[in-house]
Order: sequence, then C-alpha cells, then structure tokens
Amino acid sequence: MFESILFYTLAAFILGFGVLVVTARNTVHCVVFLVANFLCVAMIYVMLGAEFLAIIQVLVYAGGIVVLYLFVVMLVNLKRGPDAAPDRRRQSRVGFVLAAVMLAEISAILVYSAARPASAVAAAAATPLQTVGNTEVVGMLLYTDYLIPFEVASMLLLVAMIGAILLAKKEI
Amino acid sequence: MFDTNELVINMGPQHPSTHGVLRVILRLDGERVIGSDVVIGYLHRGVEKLCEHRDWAQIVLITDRMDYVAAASNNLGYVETVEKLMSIEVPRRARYIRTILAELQRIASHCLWLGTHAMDIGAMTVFLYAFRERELVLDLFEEYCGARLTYNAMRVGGLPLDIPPGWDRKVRDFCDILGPKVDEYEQLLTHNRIWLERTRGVGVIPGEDAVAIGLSGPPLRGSGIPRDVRKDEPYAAYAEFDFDIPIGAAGDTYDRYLVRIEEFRQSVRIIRQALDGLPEGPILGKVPRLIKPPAGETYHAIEAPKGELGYFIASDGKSNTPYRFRVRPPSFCNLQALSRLIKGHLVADVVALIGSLDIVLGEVDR
Amino acid sequence: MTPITPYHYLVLSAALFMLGVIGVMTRRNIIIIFMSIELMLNAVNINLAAFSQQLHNAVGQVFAIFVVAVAAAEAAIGLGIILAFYRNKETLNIDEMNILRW
Amino acid sequence: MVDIYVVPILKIVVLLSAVLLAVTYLTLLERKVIAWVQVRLGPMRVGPQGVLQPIADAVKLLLKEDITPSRADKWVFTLAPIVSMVPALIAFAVIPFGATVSMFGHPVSLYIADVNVGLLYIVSVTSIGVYGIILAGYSSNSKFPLLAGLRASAQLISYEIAVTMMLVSLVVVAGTLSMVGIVNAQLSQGVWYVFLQPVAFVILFIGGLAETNRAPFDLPEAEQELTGGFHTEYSGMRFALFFLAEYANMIVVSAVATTLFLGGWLRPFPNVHVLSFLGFVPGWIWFLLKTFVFIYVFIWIRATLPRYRYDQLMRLGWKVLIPLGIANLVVTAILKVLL
Repeated sequence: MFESILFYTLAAFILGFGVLVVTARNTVHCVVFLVANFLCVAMIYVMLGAEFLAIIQVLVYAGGIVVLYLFVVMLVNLKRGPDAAPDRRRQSRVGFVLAAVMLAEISAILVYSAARPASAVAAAAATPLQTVGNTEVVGMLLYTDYLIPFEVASMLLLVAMIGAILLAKKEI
Repeated sequence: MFDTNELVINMGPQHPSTHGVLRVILRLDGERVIGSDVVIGYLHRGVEKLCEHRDWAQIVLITDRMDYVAAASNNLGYVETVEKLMSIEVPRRARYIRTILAELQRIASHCLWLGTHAMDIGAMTVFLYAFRERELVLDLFEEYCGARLTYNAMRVGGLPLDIPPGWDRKVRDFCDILGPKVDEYEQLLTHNRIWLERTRGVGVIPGEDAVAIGLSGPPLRGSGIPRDVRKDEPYAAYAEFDFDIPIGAAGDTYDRYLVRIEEFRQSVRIIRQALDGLPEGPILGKVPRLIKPPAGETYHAIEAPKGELGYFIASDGKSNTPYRFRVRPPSFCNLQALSRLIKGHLVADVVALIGSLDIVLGEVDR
Repeated sequence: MTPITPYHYLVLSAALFMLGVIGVMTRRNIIIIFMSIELMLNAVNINLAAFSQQLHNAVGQVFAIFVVAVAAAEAAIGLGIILAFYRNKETLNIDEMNILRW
Repeated sequence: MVDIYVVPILKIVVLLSAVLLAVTYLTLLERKVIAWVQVRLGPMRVGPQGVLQPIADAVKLLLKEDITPSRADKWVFTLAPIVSMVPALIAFAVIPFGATVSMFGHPVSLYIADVNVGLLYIVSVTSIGVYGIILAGYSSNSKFPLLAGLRASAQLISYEIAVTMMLVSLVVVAGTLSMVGIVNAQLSQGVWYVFLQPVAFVILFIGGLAETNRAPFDLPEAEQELTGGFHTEYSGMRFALFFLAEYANMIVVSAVATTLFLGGWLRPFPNVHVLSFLGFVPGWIWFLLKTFVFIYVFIWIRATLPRYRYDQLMRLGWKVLIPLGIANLVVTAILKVLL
C-alpha cells in the first residue's frame, strides 16, 4: 500500500518534471526541472533496492553533470536568451505522433501484463536473494567480473576530459 | 574560465571596495580584466574655484576637505605655499610642531590605508587593529586642535596655538605603542602565504613607467625610485632630522605595502627626533594682519601620506583672494596608473590594486 | 490497489523515454536536446534497476553505473562542442548547425 | 508502529529544532568570537551580553521587505534559498550524535538513520547545495551574482574531487560507508582516524572550508570584490535562509569531520584504559564538544586569514589537493593490503 502510493507519487513527479523539461521555455528552468526529475528517479532507485545507484545518481548526475549544464547555460545566456523564433522546419508533428505511439505502447504493456500475471516473471528469478549490502555487491561485481568494462569506462572518461579541454580552450 | 562573451561590469560608484565613489567600468573576459575605464568626479565640489573666492586665511579650512583623512598635510602644503609667496619666516618651534603633526597624520593615513587594503584582500582583523591605532592619533589631534578629522590646524606664518601641556608626553607614549603594533600587523600579513600570493607580482609597474605616469609617494618608491619631497626639497623641519626613504624592488602591490609599513617606523623616528629637539619660542611668525601676498605665482610641494601634494597659487597682489589656485593631488595622479595596472588581472586584484594606490576620492575629485 | 510490479517500472521507464524522444524531436535549443537525451538515459537506468531487482542480480545496477559514466563523458564532450560552436556562430539553434567544418 | 513512525518523526522534529536553534546561535557565536579576536565586544545591547541578538536579527529579517528585483527570474529567485537550505538540513539524517542510549526505558539511537551508504549520502546531498548559489547567481539578473555563481560552480568541482578522494581513503581504512560503522571501526581499532589519516584530515578540512564557502575560500560571496556575491540582490527572509544555510553547512562539515576523524561520540583515546574515567561524560557531549572545536576553528580562520583569489583556489584544488589525495589513497590502499 505504502509502496504503491510512493511509486505513483514518484512516477507522477518524474513524468511531470519530464514534461516540464521538454516544454519549458527558459533553459535554466529546464535544468532545474531536470535536477528535480533526477532526484525523483534516485528515489525510485532506492525503492528498487539500489541505494548505491541512487547515490551515484544524485552525486554524479544531479551534483556533477547537471552543474555542468547549468554552467554552460549561464555562459551562453549572457548575451541573449534562448531563441524564441518560430519553428521553421521542426517536426513538431512528429512529437505528437510519437506521443501517440507511446500511448499505444503503454496500453499494450498494460493489456499484456493484465493477461499474464506478474508472478510468472517473478518465478523466473534465477539467482538467490542478496543478503549483504547493495554497495558491496555492486563493488564486487565492478571490480571482478566487470573489471575490463570498468577500465574502459575510465579510459572513456579520460578521453572525454582531454577532449573537453581541447574543445573549450581557445588556443592550445 | 571559458571566454564566450565579454562582460561589462560597473564597479562603483557604490561598491564596498572602491574607497568612496570611484567608478571603474571593467570589461571582463571571464574574470580577467581586458579593459577598464576609470570614472571620477562623483565627489567634485569645485574646491579650486571655491578657494579663488575665499580670502587667504579661510582657504586653510577648505583644504581640510580635500584629503579628509590627512587634513593636516593639506593644511601644511597650503600654508607653506603662501609663506613662500609672501617670504614669511616661520619660527623654528612652529616648524617642529608642524612636522610632528604631519608625521602623525601620515601614521593615521597609513593606518586607514592598511586597514582598508587588508580588508579588501579579506583580512578583516587587520582593519580593526589599524583603526585602533588610528583612533589614538585622532585623540592626539583632538587634544591639540579640538577636531578629529578636519583640523584646520595651521595658520599662514605658524600655528594657531601651542601644544597643550603634557601633549608631547602623550605623543611619546603613542610612539612607544605604535612600534609593537606595526610588528603585529606584519605578523598577520607580511609572511602570510595567502597575502603573499595575493600581492606579489600583482600590478607590477617598473620604475621608469612609474615616473612617466607621474606616480609619487609610496607607489613610486615601491617601484624603486627614491623620490621623497621631504629629502629632495626639505620643507618644515625635515632637513634637521635623520630618516630613511624605504624603496621597493619589484614595484608590485607587495612592495608598495612594505614601503608604507616601513614609513610607519620612519615616521615614529622623525616624531621622536622632533620631540627631543623641540625648541622653545613663538609659534607664529611676523604676519601682517591682512594676508595679501604680493603679485606673483609659486608652486610648492610637500610629501603628503599619499604622495607629492603640490599647490600652485597665483596672486595678483590687489584682491585678498588668490588669482589662481591649483592643487596637484597625489591621489589623482596616482589613480592614473590604475587602468594600466589592472589590465590582465582578475576582478579580485582590482580591489587589491585600488587599495594599494591608496586614493581618497575627496582629493581626486576636489 | 495492485502491488507494484516490474511492469509498473517498465511503463514509467517507457513513458520517460518517450518524453526524451519528444524533446529531442521537437526542441531546437541544443542544450535542451542534450537534456532530453539525459532523460532517455535515465529511463534506461530505471529499466536496468527494475530488472536487477526482479532478477535479484546486481549486474543491472553495474550497467546502470556504466551508463552514468558514459553520460558524464557525453555531457563533457557535448557541452564542449556546444561552447565551441556558440563561440563561432553565436547560436544554439540546432537547425543552424548544418555545416561540418568552417 | 511506534518504533517505525513515531520515534523517527520525534527524532526528526527534535533534531531539526536543535539544528535551527544551533544555527541561529552560531551567528551570535561567530560575531562574538570575531569581536574578541578584534578586541571588540560584539553585540551587547539585546539581552545580557547580547544573547538575544539572534532573535532580534530573525525578527528584523522577517519584518523586512522582501524585495525581488523586477528583472529577476522570480520563480528561480525564490527557489534558490530553499535549495541551499534543504540539503544542509537533510544531511543531518545520517550523522550519529551518539551511541544508543536508554530513554524512558527504551533504547534510543541518537541518529535518525544508519544507511549503509551514509558517507556517500552526505557527499551527494552537500553537492546539491551548490545549486542554491548557482541559481541565485543566475536568477538575480545582475552581474556580480552571476560571477559569484560561476565561481561557485568552478569551486565546487575543484574541491569535491579532492574531498571525495579523502573519504575513499578513509573508507579503505574503516571498511564501511556507514557513519555509525566508521565510528565503531575507530572504537574497535582503538584509534581516532586523525592519527591514521592525517593528510586526509587536513585536506578534508581545507575542502570543507571551500565547500561551505568560508574564509579564506569565500569567493562566491566575497563582499569586497563581488559586493556580497550571490546574495547581493536578496533581502529579508530569503537572505536569512542563505545565511542560515551557510552556518548549517558549517555544522554539517564539522560533525562529519568529527565522526570520521575524531571518533564521533567516543571519548579521547578510546583504547587507553587509564582514561576510562572519561566515560562518565555521555557520548553525545563528546560529540558536541569536538564539533564545537571545529566550528571555533572555522570562525578563527575567518578572522585571521586574507581571501584567496579565484585562480589560486583552483590551482590549490587541482594541483595540490587532488594529487595529494590520489597519493594518499594509493599509499593507504597499499598499506591496507600489506598490513
């Protein structure tokens, strides 16, 4: 019961903030809504038992990446606001088509899930329930089975860092 | 920082660190200053024109209002110029007391500079420490002439009144107090790493450029030019005293700071010598009842706390007001360097540099 | 009220993903387009976390962390490009980003 | 039911009111301490020795006109102070003020929650706080706050990395991310981590100064340069929120440093039995004492040091603290494996 209320509230917030991100006129408002959206998503992660992921979401996404967005928005907003000129070739109609597709998809999932009880999927769970803390498990996986992807990710970040410096510097 | 746009920022005339109503229009690239316009005149009261409509004795009072943190020095410059114009011999005792007053004034002015300069860089405690000592100087002035800021303390030909009994003793006590206090300021700042980082290499101006711009006083001496009117063209009783002219090497903010700190000590030295040799005698020379200098013009400069304070006065010999009255205020001339100094530095350095030039807008705008 | 099943999370994730897609398709401000992409990545992460819980397997979360890392890299590079572009053309309009070199 | 809902809610209420009271009086403490450093008396008029000054200030700020600049982004302008205040308060959720004590016959733990990612929780929550400054800088539609916002975001990025690095090396030593777990680890290892991780301690303290925007790193609000920085355009209660958030953050950083490095609620030298008579002082008093020492040092530093410049601060962060942090982490990890 409590879980349901929490989920529906959070889902409403996530989707509401998502709509605002996509529709807001002012870019800074978009960023603020994005942060709110991310925080709600972090709570969803907590509900799903992924505390570490939730913290990473807040720390890296909301606290790091979006600060970067805000930084850039403030830098480029100095002279003039976001373009208010009317659309020329934007496919805003595509958006509505997509919305319709999404509606269809959701209703399909709902119909499908109603036809097939959830317990069938739950029974398919193979591995036993974790008893130790979530952080330890994730850490263990990251540094053993997924060590190579982990290193690749760190290389990717390094490359991205160098690339960003090169792009942002006026002359090298 | 990225340099997407140029940001024009209007620093002042209402800004905590522009020392009054200085306005600096900064063009920023990120936080780096790429250009600036220094706008003055917000405190213009027409002092020079005003003086041309007052008789010679009343002008002393107006000079108080120029560099209002160093009123006695302004008085001294004016009365000496008129004395030069009229060839009046000033009694030796009066010259000694004038020297003491001028040096006390230098200490008070430097205290104010040190406090505000340190405050601009963020060291808030030094501000109150320096004001504590300035308060003592003001007390001395109050006892001498009754005023704490605008003293009106000198007259053409000498002084309006002799020192009150026991005053010299108090000045001596103050000199004993000040020495350790200056050491205390130095403990807080001189070897402080943050202070060094904030001042070293900031706003460097080489000696010949400083001369070319027309700097004077501590900013000039900080650049290594040993020019001091007290030594080069002695006035009052300076010729009779033994003191050093501190000079800097690099010409940066730190050197200007060190020069002024050393001037505290030299001022104490001068005051002590003056008190030791204070002669007896009259305090007012032979001055006609109505001061009316003969026709002619003259320029006379003194070393005010902020630099060379010069008066150019022309008299037509007929009216009892100056025909032309012109001041060379040290702050005004030193301020010329600001635009050049802050170019290429950060916003934080702008306030440090305004502080290191030690300007008083009352004097800049007159 | 029915208990919350993975389907619920999937629907939420799909809806969020579609919102991101709509944002990418309809907006012209490139920064907002980037933010819409972040929304889509989040939708994916919700999916991964939901399956991770469903299957009692933390691998999903590990992948979600990789997604976050990639998103960080993407944001850094993407915003760098945006700044470089803005410096040259003084616009954020994606319709005007139609040349590959200058 | 009582244990799940009532007790935590009671704890939250008590803690929040205590924190808000402490924050209010911290303003008085700061004014008094700085006044004493500067041979002044500080506030003396309101109440004996000025003890009622915070209340007078609060009343004044509440009654003042709350000005919103006409060209400001009103919505964000209102949001910003709230955003900076809330993270500072919710960070207290995982700070353990003491061990479990017995109250009315029930064992009561002196913390609201002991989550197993407590340390990361604090780091992430405090990283949200910077939005308040950035948004305030943007929404004021004024140039000085804008510069302050840019400074704040750059400063955050340079310091958070070093601080997080320090926390990681601490976690390597403690073997847990839970705040309670870290204190218990110090108890079982019999040593405060300040002795095991002195480098980490110093860097965390410097980083803490920078993250709370305290002198000498108070660049985003540098009064002499940016005329008050991000809160230039704020007045009344919204300004007060920024002000309180700064002090709340100070308490958070002090409390975290106490928990991580000074053994939280443990008495000094928990492994020396000769000193066990110190155990008669309750743990939470030790905790508050240690936290107070940190806060005092914060204020003391503000009264003493000049302010760093923006580029010097970045240099310190990137070229000194982060390499030091990485080196410390590597050395700690190697020692951990070897020993």
